[in-house]
Amino acid sequence: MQYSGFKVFLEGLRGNKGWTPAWREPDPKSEYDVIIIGAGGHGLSTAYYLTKVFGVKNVAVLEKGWLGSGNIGRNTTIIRSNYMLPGNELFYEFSLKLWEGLEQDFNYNAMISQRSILNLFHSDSQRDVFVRRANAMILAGADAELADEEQLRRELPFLDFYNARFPIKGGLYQRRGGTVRHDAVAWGYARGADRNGVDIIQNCEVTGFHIENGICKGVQTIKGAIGGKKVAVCVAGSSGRVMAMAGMRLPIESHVLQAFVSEGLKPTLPGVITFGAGHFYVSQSDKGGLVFGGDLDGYNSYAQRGNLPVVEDVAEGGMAIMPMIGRARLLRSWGGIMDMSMDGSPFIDKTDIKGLYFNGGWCYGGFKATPASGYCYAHLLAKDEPHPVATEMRLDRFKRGHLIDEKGQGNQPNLH
Amino acid sequence: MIINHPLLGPRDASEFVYLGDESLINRPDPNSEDADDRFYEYGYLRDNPAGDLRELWYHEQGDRSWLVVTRNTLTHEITSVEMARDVAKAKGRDK
Amino acid sequence: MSDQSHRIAGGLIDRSETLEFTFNGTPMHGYLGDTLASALLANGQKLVGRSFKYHRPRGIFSAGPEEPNALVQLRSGAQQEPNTRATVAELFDGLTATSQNHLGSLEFDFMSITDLLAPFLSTGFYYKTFMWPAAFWEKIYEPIIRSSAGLGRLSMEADPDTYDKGFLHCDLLIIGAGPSGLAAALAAGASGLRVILADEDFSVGGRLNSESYKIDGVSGSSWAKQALAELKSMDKVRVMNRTTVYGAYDHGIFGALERRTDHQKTSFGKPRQVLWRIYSKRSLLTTGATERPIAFGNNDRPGIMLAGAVRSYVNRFGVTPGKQVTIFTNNDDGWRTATDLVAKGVKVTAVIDARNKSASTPITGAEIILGDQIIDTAGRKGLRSITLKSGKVIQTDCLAVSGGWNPNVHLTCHQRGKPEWNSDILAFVPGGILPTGMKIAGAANGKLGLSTGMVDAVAVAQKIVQDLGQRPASYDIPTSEDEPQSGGAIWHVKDSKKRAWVDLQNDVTVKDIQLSYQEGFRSVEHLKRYTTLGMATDQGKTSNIAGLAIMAECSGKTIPETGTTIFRPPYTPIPIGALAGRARGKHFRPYRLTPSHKWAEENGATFVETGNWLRAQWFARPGEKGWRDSVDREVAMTRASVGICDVTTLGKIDIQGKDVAEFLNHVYTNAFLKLPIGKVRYGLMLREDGVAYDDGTTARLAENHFVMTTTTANAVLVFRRLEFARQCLWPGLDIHMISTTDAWAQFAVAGPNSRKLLSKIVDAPFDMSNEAFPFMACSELTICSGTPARLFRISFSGEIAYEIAVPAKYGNSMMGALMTAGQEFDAVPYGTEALGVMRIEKGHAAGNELNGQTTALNLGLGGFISKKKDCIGKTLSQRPELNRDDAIRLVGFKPVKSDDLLLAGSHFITRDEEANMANDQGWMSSVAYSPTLGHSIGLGFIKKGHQRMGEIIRVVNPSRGVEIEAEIVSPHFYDPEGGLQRG
Amino acid sequence: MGEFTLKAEPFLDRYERDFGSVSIKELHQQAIVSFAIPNGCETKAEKTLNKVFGVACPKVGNSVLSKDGSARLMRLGADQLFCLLSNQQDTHSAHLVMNQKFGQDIYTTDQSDVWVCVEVSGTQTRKALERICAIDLHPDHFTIASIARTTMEHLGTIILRSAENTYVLLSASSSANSFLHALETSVENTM
Repeated sequence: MQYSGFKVFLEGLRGNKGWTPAWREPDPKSEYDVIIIGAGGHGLSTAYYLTKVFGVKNVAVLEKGWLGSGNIGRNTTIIRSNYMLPGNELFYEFSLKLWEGLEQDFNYNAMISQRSILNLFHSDSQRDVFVRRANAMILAGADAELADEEQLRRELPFLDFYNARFPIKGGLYQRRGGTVRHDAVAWGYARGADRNGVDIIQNCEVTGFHIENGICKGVQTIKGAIGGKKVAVCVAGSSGRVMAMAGMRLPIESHVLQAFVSEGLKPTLPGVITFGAGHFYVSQSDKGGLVFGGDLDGYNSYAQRGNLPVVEDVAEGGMAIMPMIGRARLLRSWGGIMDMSMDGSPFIDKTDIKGLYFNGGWCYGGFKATPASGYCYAHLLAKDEPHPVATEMRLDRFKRGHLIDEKGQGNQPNLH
Repeated sequence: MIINHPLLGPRDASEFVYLGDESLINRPDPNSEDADDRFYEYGYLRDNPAGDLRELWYHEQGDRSWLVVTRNTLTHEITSVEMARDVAKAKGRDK
Repeated sequence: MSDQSHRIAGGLIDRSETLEFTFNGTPMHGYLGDTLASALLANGQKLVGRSFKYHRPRGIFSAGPEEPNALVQLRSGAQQEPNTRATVAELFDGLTATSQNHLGSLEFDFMSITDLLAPFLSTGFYYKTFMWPAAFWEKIYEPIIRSSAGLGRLSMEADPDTYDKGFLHCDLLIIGAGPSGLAAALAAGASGLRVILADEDFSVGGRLNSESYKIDGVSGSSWAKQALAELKSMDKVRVMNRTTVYGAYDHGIFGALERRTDHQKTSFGKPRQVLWRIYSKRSLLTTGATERPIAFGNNDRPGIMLAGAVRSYVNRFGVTPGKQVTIFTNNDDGWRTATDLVAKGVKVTAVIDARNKSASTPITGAEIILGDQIIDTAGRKGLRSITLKSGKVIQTDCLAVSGGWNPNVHLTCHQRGKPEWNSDILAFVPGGILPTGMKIAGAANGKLGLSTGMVDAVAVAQKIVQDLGQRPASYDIPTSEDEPQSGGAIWHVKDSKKRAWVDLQNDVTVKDIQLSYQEGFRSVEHLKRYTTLGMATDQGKTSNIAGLAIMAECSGKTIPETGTTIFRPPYTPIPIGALAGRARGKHFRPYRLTPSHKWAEENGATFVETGNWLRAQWFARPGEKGWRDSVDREVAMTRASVGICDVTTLGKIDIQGKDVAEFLNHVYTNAFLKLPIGKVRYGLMLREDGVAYDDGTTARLAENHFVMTTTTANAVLVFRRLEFARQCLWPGLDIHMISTTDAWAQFAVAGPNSRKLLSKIVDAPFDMSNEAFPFMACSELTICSGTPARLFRISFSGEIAYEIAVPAKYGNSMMGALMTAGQEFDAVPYGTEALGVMRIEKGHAAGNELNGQTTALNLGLGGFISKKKDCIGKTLSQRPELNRDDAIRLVGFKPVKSDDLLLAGSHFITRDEEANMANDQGWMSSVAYSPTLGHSIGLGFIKKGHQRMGEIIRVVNPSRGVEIEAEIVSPHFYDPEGGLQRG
Repeated sequence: MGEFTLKAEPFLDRYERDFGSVSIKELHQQAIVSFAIPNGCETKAEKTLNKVFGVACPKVGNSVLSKDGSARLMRLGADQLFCLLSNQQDTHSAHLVMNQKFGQDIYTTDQSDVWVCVEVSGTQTRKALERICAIDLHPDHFTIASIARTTMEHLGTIILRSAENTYVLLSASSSANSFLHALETSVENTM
């Protein structure tokens, strides 16, 4: 079924009786060409591009819970490509370009809103780093704009320019950055993949891999064994747990990142704003809630919830730059599990086990990568070679000493 | 969270700084033949268990001791807290 | 007052205190003890707001925190507080409230057009349209959606109120001071526990204040008053009203918000709210239960309320929400509303029980209708009539609806505990993983009767006393009775053809849930996300279960099979200002001041934030036009004669022990084993991953006594890492460290005349000569007639230079003394800018170079990694890709055209190559205008830089739209041989 | 010689203020010396301390006054103690005196100027400190002479209960003003 304004109108006249399920609820077949583990954003977009772009036909996505239940369903919805290092920037810019045509491509309004992202800076040396970044972005074909304090005073008069502990000296804009209705991304990809014939099998937890002589031939699930010529793990947040079933240790730790939303408010913020001297970033959803977050709780966790010190730290950061939110109320807080990698950058790679592929380590930046991650993973699965923008996202890079460390924090995952 | 410090009693976790897996105590012998591989594994690969994890916390806003805390990563329940120095000695690192 | 059309006799309000307030500008009156909601109802104000999506007229629905409809903007100006639930806002004299979410007036909201378009705005419609043309989303569709969505408005001004935080500790935290909570507190308090009893309401008692219960022969509210008095007499019990326990965190820690001045017109300069972190050994949840409605056609009209809320208004506030009240129930509890109304002399038009069951008490004057259901209602801005399935139409202005009661399990879910279905009470009760130490009692635990609840609470409290190793004191449980509770499983009226609301605030109807099922959004989480059910400011306190039940109906499964939804913190919304507390404005983080701060202030310094430090950036002199003038002068005068800079911010670590030298050999890349006493050595530290981390100097003051300096930024981090190395990696070594950063005021005294200057202040017989105290010497000494000091001959500027340290208390005086002593040499104070210029002229790496991404090789410090020994980071620094031929190297840059200014953050492109990422050769990390050389200079990293000396490259800065050419030169612009500093 | 002399300036300019039921006062003549016990020398060090101060070495989290009452020994960690000496004209020579007494039995470091030292006293003190101190200061729990090193308003702080309603607080001297502000605010907010 093709969605359109006309269709909405027609269905309205007919009492909305004609809408059909957005996806099927198939039983698993005994064998697939590609089995994708994890119906999160990345898994679903992988399935979508695998079938749409790379012509692979017989594909299943296995999901432990409900589709979209991973971090695609619990993030702060920001898209951007304001990276600095070659191994990242081309990839994220590719992703941003895919976002730009996505809704028309998969016929679903994911409310992709390029309302800009602004990183504030508060010192000369921080400005220098942002200039370096802005230039890297432009060299990679992305957009970047440096704003000085005066411009920001005009554009964002509610920021604290008067009494700030760390004065706002300017900011780096990426006007093409913005936000997306995150659940709709999962649903759009799921619906698109389903229409391309992909079996999305929910409530089908994988309990083991079928590995013979170093070759992966399928998976065991709670719904029985399923054969697969290629098995593609795509379970960021649970990567450690799943890959342990294949006997692999990863350069990844699982950490909890909390996110927050306020009560609904009339339009308050134009775009995404991040604080440079503390941990706070914020945007406003179309429903009116301020969606915000900050730093990781800092300790390894699979608990999908955090603790008070970070809640308070985030609120302090918010009040430090925009004290007009003092009377807005926090409505809900929740936690997601992040695959924190050893240099803050992800992996899209084959493994030492033939037929077993790995996609993970997205830290807290996985959402914006959803289209490119799926596209590049599909490329790797279909052609057995990395997509040109994802050549650096290899598992062996630490052994070789090729680090993609945007923050310069080294091999301590909770600092990225 | 509250960490029950072996010497100081229960303290709020916000007084502490987190590092990671206790295995970081096991710095490899730089003179071993496979030192490159061992340092790579030491520096980069983690068990990352969903369950009990022995992990390092530093009591920065306290007595400056490093602790080995056994904590469940699914429930956050803490079942034991030891002085990391004692753990390191028990591993023979003072030799 | 006579103008309160719906005020009736009785209640717990104080009629001697009249409070004036306005709603949408209309003056009204209420009494002390009213909420805004009860006062609005007393004044006959039925219409109070508009719904989120369809802008439907809405009235007050509940009498508590579960309120979905009556959200108002409280106060005005910068204090405007959007989305305030009128049902919990305490009335005060001078309160102003306005309704929200309408275009035009509350009565005539232009946006209510959306209600007419409802057939086309079914659940999820926005995912299916607004896609063409693509560019219209940001420009047209989204702005319209955004301005019609949202609820209240922020003032956009800084919140003028202050907030505070605090810490409390207790053996037992009891959450909810209703009958169960009070009884539990009395029992635990009598046993000597440290108890905190917290309740969100301003008067304790919970439902006791709203019901006509009797306890120990007196009214429930009187008993609550007595209990409160008794608790207040116990010195280990703390009763906190107006305090919402909003979150259950790990290990017995709870977040609680105490509203201190929200019930006053002004805060009188005190914190408006206090955010408490409560550390409890045990907690007891006695949060009672929340009533749920039944969905039927047009069930959202002003005047349709929860039955228990109607009792609250009548019994507690002396207000009747209607003059002709009808009751619609599926359970026994609903009948009590009728009884209470009749007792207060309010006309009950009819009681409709969806079951074929009548209560035992006769309801005077009311028509009793059994086995019938409401299918529609009329009255756009206030209920006028209801229509039953039987076709009967009843004129009524208030409909009290009871669909049964849900235990308040909110806090039990905060650690992702999943409530369990209890088919006896047809509701979810706490289950799964509960927060550490938490027990639940009374109605919150599904023990819905008054007496049963209190007995349960006391038993649980006494068990907790025992668990904590104390002996429970005897406590006589007060006498009360259980009210009848049985009910039927009726969630919505199936025969309604009209839209029936499940989530009132977000406008989610029964049909929306059915459509969600039809479209495949069948898991509870899909339902929530697709329809927005339960996502409003009430977190679905009155709607989640009905939503679940309707989904279960669609799928033919049971409710527990369909799933549960869990609540997330906070229990009720918490102001962001309160979560931030005092940490805002200038007090966001503490300031660290250097010892000579006062002197610098008095001498025209401009200060700069450096981490938490505030440092002098430059010292402007009269006539200087801009900062460059000052900085150029400071550099020139230092290089010409002598300059003084407060460098206290560098980290200082006092290290003592028998094995310090060996330890330093482990943590520094270069050798320290044989550092002689009285000498300083530069040292480089790596992270274990082989990347450069920090640099500084370490001085050996005695055989077993060393002093290390670190960079300002890494002082704390280096200390932490050293402690790790000491305790975890080499626990056998005898090393003891303590930070002395704040102990010593340290000054760089640099320039050709630095020795002469210092010679004037050191006490005899200290010998300052180059022979006695050469480059890289250090010593303890006294200066200025006996003040202890430390002197290091180290140079960051390239000049003959010293760093001299005195105890911090002397720092301010020391700066003055140095300047006085330096007068004859025209000594100049210099700030961080001049410091930076001189270090760039000298080619020293600093924070912009030691950025955590660069190796010793990149920095040109490869030679500092000793080949003879191991150190932290050495093995991994040898990985092949960190040592590629084309690795970046730190070099100097100077503009080809000497007037050109280099800019930090520029990238390097080889001449004749296109400027793109593939051709990116590196970046400029630090730049300065060198007054010494008379042109701009820069340090930067470029591939194979060390082999490209003399090459002209493109320095591109597309973000600024500029590009210049520069020559690659040695990073050591000034005195490259280093002879000066040794002189 | 003698042309220049330096003046010690207390970090809070000898601040002293009475708020009614709470008063705050800078103790500006406090010498502070840290002691570190060499590895494996605990017994020897404790003996030395006993000899010099005439009292047994306190347990971690506790303090003790020397026999003559002139010094307070605070045990901050397994191998670390602070010694507080009140009313010192010259706060910087105390550690040299100690050093001579201890030799290599105990390592000493002058900490006098690392810390600003503030006494908060009065009946409402605990109520004020409740706003910034996460440590349970209930009198049954934090008995007289108890110490704790913790954090208050983002600042590392050592708290000592020196008498029934009197607490001595040590925090970094460079941030003394911010620390005082935190204390004053706590008192004002609870008045």
